Amino acid sequence: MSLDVTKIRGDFPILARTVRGGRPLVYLDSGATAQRPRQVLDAERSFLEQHNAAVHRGAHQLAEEATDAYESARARIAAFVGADPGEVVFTKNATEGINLVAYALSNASSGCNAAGFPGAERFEIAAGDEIVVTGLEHHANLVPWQELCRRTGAVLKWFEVGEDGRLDLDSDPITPRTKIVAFAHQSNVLGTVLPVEELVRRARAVGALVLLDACQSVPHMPVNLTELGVDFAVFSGHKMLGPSGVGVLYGRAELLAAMPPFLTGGSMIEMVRMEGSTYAPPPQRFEAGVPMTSQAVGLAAAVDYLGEIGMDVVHAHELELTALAIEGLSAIPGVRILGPTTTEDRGGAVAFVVDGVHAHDVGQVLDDRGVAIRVGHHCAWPLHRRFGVAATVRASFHVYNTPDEVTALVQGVQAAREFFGVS
Amino acid sequence: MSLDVTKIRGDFPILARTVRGGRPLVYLDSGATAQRPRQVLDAERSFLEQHNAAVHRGAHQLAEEATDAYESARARIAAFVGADPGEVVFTKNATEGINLVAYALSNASSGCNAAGFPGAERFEIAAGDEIVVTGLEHHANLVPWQELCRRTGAVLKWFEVGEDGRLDLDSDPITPRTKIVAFAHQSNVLGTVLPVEELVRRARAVGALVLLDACQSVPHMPVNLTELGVDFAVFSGHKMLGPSGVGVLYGRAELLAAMPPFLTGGSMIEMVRMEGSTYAPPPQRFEAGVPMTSQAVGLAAAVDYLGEIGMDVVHAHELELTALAIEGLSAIPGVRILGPTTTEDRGGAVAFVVDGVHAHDVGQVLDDRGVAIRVGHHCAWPLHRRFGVAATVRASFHVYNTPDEVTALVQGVQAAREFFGVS
Amino acid sequence: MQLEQMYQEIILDHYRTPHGAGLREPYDAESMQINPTCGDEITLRVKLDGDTVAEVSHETLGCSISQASASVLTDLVVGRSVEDSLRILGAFQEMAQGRGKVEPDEDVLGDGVAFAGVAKYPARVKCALLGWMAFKDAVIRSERSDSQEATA
Amino acid sequence: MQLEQMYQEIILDHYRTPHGAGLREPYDAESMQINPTCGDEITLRVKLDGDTVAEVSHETLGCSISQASASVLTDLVVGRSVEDSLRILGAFQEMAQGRGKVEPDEDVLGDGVAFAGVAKYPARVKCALLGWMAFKDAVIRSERSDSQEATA
Ligand SMILES: Cc1ncc(COP(=O)(O)O)c(C=O)c1O
Ligand SMILES: Cc1ncc(COP(=O)(O)O)c(C=O)c1O
Repeated sequence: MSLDVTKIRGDFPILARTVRGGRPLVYLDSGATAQRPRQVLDAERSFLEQHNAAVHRGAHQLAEEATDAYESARARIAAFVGADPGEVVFTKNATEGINLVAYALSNASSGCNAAGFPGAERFEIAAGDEIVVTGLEHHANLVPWQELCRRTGAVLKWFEVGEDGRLDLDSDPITPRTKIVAFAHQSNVLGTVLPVEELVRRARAVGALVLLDACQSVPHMPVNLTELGVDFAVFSGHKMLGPSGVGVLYGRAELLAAMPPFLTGGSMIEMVRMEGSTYAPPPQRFEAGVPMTSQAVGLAAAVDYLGEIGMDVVHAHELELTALAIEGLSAIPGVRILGPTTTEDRGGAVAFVVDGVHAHDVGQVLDDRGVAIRVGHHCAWPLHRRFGVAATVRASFHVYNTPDEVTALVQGVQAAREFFGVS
Repeated sequence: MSLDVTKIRGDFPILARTVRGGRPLVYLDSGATAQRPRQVLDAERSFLEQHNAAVHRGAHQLAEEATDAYESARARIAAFVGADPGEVVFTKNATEGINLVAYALSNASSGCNAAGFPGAERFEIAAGDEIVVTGLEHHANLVPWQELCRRTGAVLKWFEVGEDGRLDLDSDPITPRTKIVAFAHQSNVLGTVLPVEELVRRARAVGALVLLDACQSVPHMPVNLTELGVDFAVFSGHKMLGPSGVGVLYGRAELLAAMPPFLTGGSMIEMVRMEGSTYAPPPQRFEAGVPMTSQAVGLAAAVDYLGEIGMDVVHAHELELTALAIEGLSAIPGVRILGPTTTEDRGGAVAFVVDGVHAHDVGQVLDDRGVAIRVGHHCAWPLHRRFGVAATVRASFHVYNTPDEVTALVQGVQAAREFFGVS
Repeated sequence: MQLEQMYQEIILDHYRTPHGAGLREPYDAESMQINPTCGDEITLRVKLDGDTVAEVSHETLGCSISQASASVLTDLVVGRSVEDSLRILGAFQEMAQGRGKVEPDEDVLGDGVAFAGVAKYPARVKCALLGWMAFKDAVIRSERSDSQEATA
Repeated sequence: MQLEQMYQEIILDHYRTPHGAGLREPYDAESMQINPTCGDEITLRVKLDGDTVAEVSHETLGCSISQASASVLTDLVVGRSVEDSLRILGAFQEMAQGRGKVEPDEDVLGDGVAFAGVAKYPARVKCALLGWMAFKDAVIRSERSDSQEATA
């Protein structure tokens, strides 16, 4: 049930290093990118030293082994999120996954591209159609939709965020013209977990598609995409102890089968002539070119690692740290936490401002003490504007963090107030 | 001048393994994907064990170090191909790079997207405009243009390939309506090196853009993109002893500055509001989301490794092997080599057919002897049709291959003829 | 040598003198299948006599495995009921995709058991199945046109 | 402690009582600059008197470094010729981007030398330069509108 953090920390080589003249590294920036255990590094390296070859292309033994490793990775990652292997498309990151769906919509609308995919009209989007997001999205789940609107004349609408950092469900902009509702499972700034079930229900009621940005949930809690009933979901390897350069687009099998391609080129074709081409079934249709083979293998090792600990245990551990951080930070005068101040429907990202000390300056004092957090708008600029601040300090946790590290954070914030003379 | 292959082979752990019941691995499939030296594996691992963090986002020490490593990688890779760091965009593979340019063209044409980029009209493309490729392109440099034509009503035209595997320059389809001329520097099947200078001249004469698919040249010969005078070029890390999951789009600085974005999301923005966004200057504008950080670091190590050997030495070595292969294979009755049979304007890919034995069957016999080659259309299906064959056998070389391995190839092809009773 | 495991004599025999080779008229349905990784093609025709597979003919541009497989297929299904032939197809497919771990039933598969060795080479499984996929598709098409006639 | 290297007393003083803070009228040109990584903003106005920088005023929403830098900038350029002020800007930028390896000239940079410590923190260099970029942009704008008047 509980977790042996000391043992886990031993798996992460980088946590043994020191920064800024000998201070132990306190890494509280896993919301940006997580660190990797030896098990993941070893899996990738042993693949590269033993089995590396182009997948799905060669007939020699290495090519067979590489293909097996790649497809086994797909199957294990699919199982980790309750999906079928055929529903998992490898992308370079979550951002590409969202762009893929956004471009597939405009590609389906530029007529002939959809030819040959029965059901592709499901993706057609016309001027005046609507796309719904929320006011707390990461830029990755906002800008691609703005650009889709530019390309097609569709209109972007959004749920507002309440003062408590929860979605204002009364601001619901969903109408019968809504084509897709795209939202974060968990805010990367506030930690808020969104009411997926309710949002899916409302989208379904008007026949809209649903895309879940699971970047901050899949790495931190048990997630079963099939049970959540969403149509698409994305997440990134580097936030879940896996490699950079690999992410996942999940799509319900029947939707992927009907969806026109996005990136085109080798390995995604059925037949190519100079005059025109036809395309392979999913997931291949969406994986053009030589893929991130060793990275997929590394991500599967990360999933194995997390699965062995148990995602419920991971989540409980992070919520424990979150509770400590909220408690410690709230006790400091002039510190204001943005977002929920209980652990209910919440994950382990804690963003705050310190009256009279700019986030950058807080971050600098923390960095000087070896505490690595993130400052700025965390790629959620509209959300920061909504709260009337340019920048916040954000601490975020993963399986390797300890209560002592939370204490170091809290003490560092106090030190920042003292240094800038606001205490 | 000459190259110590034994020493080099010692750097590649995978070359020490055996296949198919104890046979030494003879890896002649580097045209599909190359193997990686310890130096590349170590560079990536030490980055991950010491400096891993999100780049361009954090203010803590690890984030600084990671950003430095990433940008230093960009600078070294740029220098390797005679470019400025600001002209190097990291993509997941070459395929993404070509798609990026193809989508930028249609994005520039969907009006408002170009707003704010002076000179973006350079990229606008209209129905009836023309795109020129060649008959020997890899699917990666064909299908994205077919799809661009579908989206915009532009028309695809191409240079024909002669019986000798050279471009038929008399079949020139370039007209004043040509927007872009896209072609391979070196054919991945025939080994033919295309006359870049002449093609650039013809494109310039009508004001067309030029995109060079340098996937098979940059890994194997000295290439200076600035001197070649092309507008865009792409190549992939995994074919040049570097990691999978990373590629490069080169673009002339002034063109990248004027080009609208493709993938959108975090880290490529200037300012984001719910109502709309503006974008960062290149190369950031084209690198949405958390990038392939450790992969860029690995690719820079590969470039250092190749640079230390010297690309002229690498090229000379590969041509020596190519000459041996052409000689040995030509001596076998019933073997027909597709493409140039001298080493003039040619690189180290040798494709052939064996009368009476299908390529798959030749490949199987070779595999049984530990010789890994590729069979099929090698993602150049139209080229195979042009030569009236469904599939060829392709051997391709890199710096670690030896004359003995070429002998093993030749003997294996003879064995295949014997096995199938055609000798 | 492992090669002989894949290229058993039976396979080489069928490859050298393939049964059903050459497209024939008349036929009820035709299917063209292609292997996207290597470009191999098969065109296969089926003629039914009531519920019985009366004739199979094919033109195969492909490797020894795909040609031999189409030949064995012809032997195995001609004269059988459609239902039986699809059962045989299922058994063949199970063996071919079984990675060498599925014990084939010679009573059902006849010469087809020779392809058990191919199952150990994942890249060749598609070659072995190419003709069978064409057969399945052709049967489905002929049934579809049947039912169209029935409702017409 | 390394902190004091970055946050020298001079910087903290300017931060607490910034010179030129608060936008003033009249002015010849205004520039708004933003730091895309953290969202900090500065609006800066320049009033020229012939070839001399007569007044600089600014409103800075940002960290101590960006505020102090705008304050120091005001001190350094007001009363100088445009040419001089751009030379100072060049020296400041060189120091700020010098990774702590460029020895600053106190005669040119005055209180600006205090920012030498910031140069060791690449992520903060943009903060130190934000005001200077706004100043440069404003000067360019005022010259542009000048020449428009001249040609009008
Ligand atoms: C000539 C050529 N172009 C493009 C590509 C595509 O490269 P990638 O699959 O790495 O995107 C390849 C390799 O597969 C190639 O050989
Ligand atoms: C909620 C959320 N969505 C999307 C992203 C984008 O992920 P990536 O940059 O890996 O594509 C992130 C992380 O940066 C995130 O936290």
